[in-house]
Amino acid sequence: MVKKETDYSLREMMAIAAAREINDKEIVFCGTGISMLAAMAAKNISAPQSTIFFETGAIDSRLEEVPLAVADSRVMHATAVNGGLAEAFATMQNRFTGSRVVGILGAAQIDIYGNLNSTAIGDYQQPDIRFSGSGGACDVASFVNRTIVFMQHEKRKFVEKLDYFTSPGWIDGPGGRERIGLGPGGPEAVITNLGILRFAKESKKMYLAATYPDVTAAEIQQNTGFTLDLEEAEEFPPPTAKELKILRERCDPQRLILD
Amino acid sequence: MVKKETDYSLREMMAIAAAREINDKEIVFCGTGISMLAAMAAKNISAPQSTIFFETGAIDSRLEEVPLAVADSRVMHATAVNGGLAEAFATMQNRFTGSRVVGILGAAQIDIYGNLNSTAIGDYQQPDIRFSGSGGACDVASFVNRTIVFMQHEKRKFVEKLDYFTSPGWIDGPGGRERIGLGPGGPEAVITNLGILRFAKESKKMYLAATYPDVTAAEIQQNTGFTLDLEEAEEFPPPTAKELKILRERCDPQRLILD
Amino acid sequence: MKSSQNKVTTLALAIASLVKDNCHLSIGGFTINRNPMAAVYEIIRQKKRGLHLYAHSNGQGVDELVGAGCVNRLEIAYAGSGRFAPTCVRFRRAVEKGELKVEDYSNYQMTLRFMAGAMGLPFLPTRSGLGTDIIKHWGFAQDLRNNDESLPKQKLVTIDNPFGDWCDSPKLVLVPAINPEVTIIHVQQADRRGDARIQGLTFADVEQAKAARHLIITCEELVEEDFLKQEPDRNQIPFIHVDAVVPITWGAYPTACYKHYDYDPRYLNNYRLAAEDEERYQAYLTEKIMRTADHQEFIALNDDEHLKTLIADPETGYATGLKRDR
Amino acid sequence: MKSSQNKVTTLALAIASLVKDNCHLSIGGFTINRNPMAAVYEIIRQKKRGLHLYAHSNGQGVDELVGAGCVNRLEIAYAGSGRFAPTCVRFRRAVEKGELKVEDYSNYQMTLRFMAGAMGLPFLPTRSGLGTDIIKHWGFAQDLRNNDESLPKQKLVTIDNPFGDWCDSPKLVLVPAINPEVTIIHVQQADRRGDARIQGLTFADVEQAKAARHLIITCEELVEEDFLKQEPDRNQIPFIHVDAVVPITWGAYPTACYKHYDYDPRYLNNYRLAAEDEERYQAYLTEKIMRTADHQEFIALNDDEHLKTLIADPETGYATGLKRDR
Repeated sequence: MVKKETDYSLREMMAIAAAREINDKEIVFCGTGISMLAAMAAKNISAPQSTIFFETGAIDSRLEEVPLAVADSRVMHATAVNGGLAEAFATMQNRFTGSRVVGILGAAQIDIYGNLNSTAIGDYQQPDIRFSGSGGACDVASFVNRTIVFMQHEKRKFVEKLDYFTSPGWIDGPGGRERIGLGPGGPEAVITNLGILRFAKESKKMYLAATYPDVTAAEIQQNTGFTLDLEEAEEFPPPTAKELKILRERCDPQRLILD
Repeated sequence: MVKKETDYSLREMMAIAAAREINDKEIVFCGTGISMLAAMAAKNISAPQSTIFFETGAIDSRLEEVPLAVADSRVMHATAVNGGLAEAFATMQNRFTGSRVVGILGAAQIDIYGNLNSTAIGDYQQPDIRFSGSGGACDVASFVNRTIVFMQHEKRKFVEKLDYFTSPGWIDGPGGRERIGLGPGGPEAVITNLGILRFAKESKKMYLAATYPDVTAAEIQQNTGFTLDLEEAEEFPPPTAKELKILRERCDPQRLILD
Repeated sequence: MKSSQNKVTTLALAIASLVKDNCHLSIGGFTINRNPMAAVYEIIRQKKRGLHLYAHSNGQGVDELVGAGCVNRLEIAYAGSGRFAPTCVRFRRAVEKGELKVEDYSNYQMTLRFMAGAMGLPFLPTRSGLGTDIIKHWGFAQDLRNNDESLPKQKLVTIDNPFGDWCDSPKLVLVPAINPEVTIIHVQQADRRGDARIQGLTFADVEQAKAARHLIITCEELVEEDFLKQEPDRNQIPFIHVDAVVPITWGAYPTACYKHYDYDPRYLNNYRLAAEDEERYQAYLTEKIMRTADHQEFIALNDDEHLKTLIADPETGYATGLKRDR
Repeated sequence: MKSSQNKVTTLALAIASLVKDNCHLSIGGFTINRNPMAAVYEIIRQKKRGLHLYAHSNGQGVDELVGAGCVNRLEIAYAGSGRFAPTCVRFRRAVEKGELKVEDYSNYQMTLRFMAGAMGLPFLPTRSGLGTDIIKHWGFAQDLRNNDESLPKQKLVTIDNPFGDWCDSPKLVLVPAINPEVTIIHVQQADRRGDARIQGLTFADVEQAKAARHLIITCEELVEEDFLKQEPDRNQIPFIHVDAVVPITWGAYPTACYKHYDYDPRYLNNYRLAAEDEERYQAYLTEKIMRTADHQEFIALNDDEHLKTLIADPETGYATGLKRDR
């Protein structure tokens, strides 16, 4: 689609949009890339008491430089505890701490109920495109109360049916998670390069919640492989100067992830 | 029974007898009391490469003073790793390390197959005598390849039927452990204040292997609540001067356990 | 809310606000080491009753709570204080008199039960217990379990290995998770928000801590957050699990605290002697516990000379050469 | 025999004697940190073939073994090298060409599988995977499993909670244990008999190490036993699990080793570029790996100036301010 000149990039917009989703005092599970920037931005802007947490076992990392992987030594610096994967995932499956974790995920495909594919396109045994696989995504999506998903907004990525079901969203709608034996919670927001999508209270179906400046609801529907309710769509307030300054100067001055 | 004057005490004899059972390079699980002395004596006499190991998570403790409990800070000094109970019991249930562990146990009651009771005498709900309970005894007896049992030799302690079955020995004889789902291994020796008992290869029944000096096989049978095969009984070689010197001077100079 | 605010409080307030009558409580430590004794004595002073207590091998702490009449139900693997009491005396009396309902497990089973609670799982498997009365004899009968939401419906469940003979384990015992309402542990160092460092063996304290709905940490030293963050490899418990932090020196006395002080053989021996006689024990409770306002006063019953003998040698972590025969 | 004798050997000998063609191997580390790269390159130099590889999220190590044609079967949760390769390139090509049989799990499932192996259990439970294709799609079909003793008969098994609704978990996924024939991990410090200390995050290395029949430890520093015994709280692996100890500086390069050196962004970016082109990749294999006799020669391909930029800041544990954009 056509992209207008703006004084901020779409990646910056996406990072800020995700940062705004994070509540203070939450434990933020983040993966590699833009989700780390979102967590760092939130901590520096709106959620100073949030705790940054990695599946590798690092909790409350002091991120003086942006890590380029969740196992980057930068996540090990000045943590509360340096543990391992066993402790990290137990913290999310744990009844008392897991309910306070917000997970930020990304995927190759998403369906209308927020279920994710990060494994393969085509036949699983010999796929057309092979991706990294679940990593911790299935675990996080299964355990924690809320997840936020980053997606590139393309028709082939917003699909009727996933090629491979890697991580659970709302499964097949109301009561879906309970039916398969999972606890409450699920995806709350999908942040794309075009706008913000959320899930309807009743139907658990994805709807368009906000469009970025200069992006139309119709444009978003065109790039989505299933029908979206567009009625609720509002224009998303663009990043403020303060948000951009912190994101650029405090979080990723080398623009290792922003570019 | 009548105890003759000797130049060593029966507790010293028992500690030395157990120490002689320990093979070099074995990992020695020991509990509180005389089993610790046995492990310390073995390490200083015949099994220098044995490794002393406690259920509390201490492995290869440097015992400069005899601990008065398996959680005594003395077991934490100069270990290979200070872990916890989870690691300690996993080491014994582990297929590769558990097979190299010898466990030293004690009990209130033992039957002819070496099954142990360390929980209660009389009705479980309101017992005539209540003991400490399994602790790690059931775990060790279930996991490791060989166990050695310390017993006071009295009719009421060597019984036809246990009041409470705390820890598995050979269960009900050949194939007993396999039938209930346990691996190989089981009790090898019972060391009492009168002699040494072992288990027959075929029947897995306890028999008298050795009597201490000045103790007769008949005396031992009198103090046993089931019939023992006495045919194999030999006289047990008494502690050597060297063994006694190390036990007294290196292991328990304060005689905290020997008295 | 277990976030990063200052959680430092007094023991009196922490116990009063979190440890309610009849609540399900678990305490850390093992036999005569790192029991949260200051908290145990404060629970006794506050006359808590009807506690459902979970422990694996806690000797002194369990026996004092039982002796003071605070405990109705106990799930435990081992009740002994090493050489000082091969079987805890008040525990033994209470069970033999039928005043205490006990359910027995093994140490590993109890450890796995806390671990399951910490991992957010309903159970964990083990081979320990197969063929024994630990599986057959339930301390809490089926009807009691059916009428108490806080107890699993079964004590232990034996299953066939769904993976056949994988790992040569045809059968497994499943042990149900424990999620105590409150866990209390004593550690060497903690900061205001609750990050904690245990020195020496951790026993099952970390599992007990993470399994609990509410966690009280008593610590020998209150340190700065930056101090713990300088060596996070040595910390075990992050603040997100913690409700209250109580700095209290000699907080594990008369049990030991590695690198700080040893157990007190004189106290533990005198305790056993008192415990063996009803009158002496009531006198002990009154004079040592009820008449002291707090742990500081309780510790002050000792002359400094005696306490000095218990101070740990910084290298070995215990009181090297301590006279321990009485 | 894994007792306390001196186990120090060379990497060439350790790999030749323990890593056989077609053996079941697991390597430690995570994406671009503390992969046992020296061992990985030695396996490539020794032209090992038909390996059955287990990893959770090993990026670089897995991709190089796959790229060099050492691996036939892979059980894994994640094959990526962070920003340097969101999906490992040679891994992706091999799977898309059908040259590599892969079975997918989640990170926690793989961690629990190693943990089960370390605990001597056939399986552990989790809620992760319920309702997903991770349960439905098996990489290794039933007939393959039936004819291979080294594989569990099922990939994953879902059961109802035998304790009813205890812990609000009506259903559980059981993940089968992994007991690799050989595990290789790289640590910061080890002594001659094999006691080991990992600094920073341990990932799943400790579980992988204890689950294995044979364990090779490569270490940055060979230290005296007494050094590690002075602070046993900081050690994770006792010598009883260890078969071979190989001191090798820069042993994790080009991945990071916390407190010693950072990952090498230039190497990892060049690797991805090479991996994307068949010819360039063969040239990479020949020039960087096959033509260097050992890790020392491989490291010596870098000028000292470049290596200096990667040295970790002692306080932060990484190369503060390292240029990482190419």
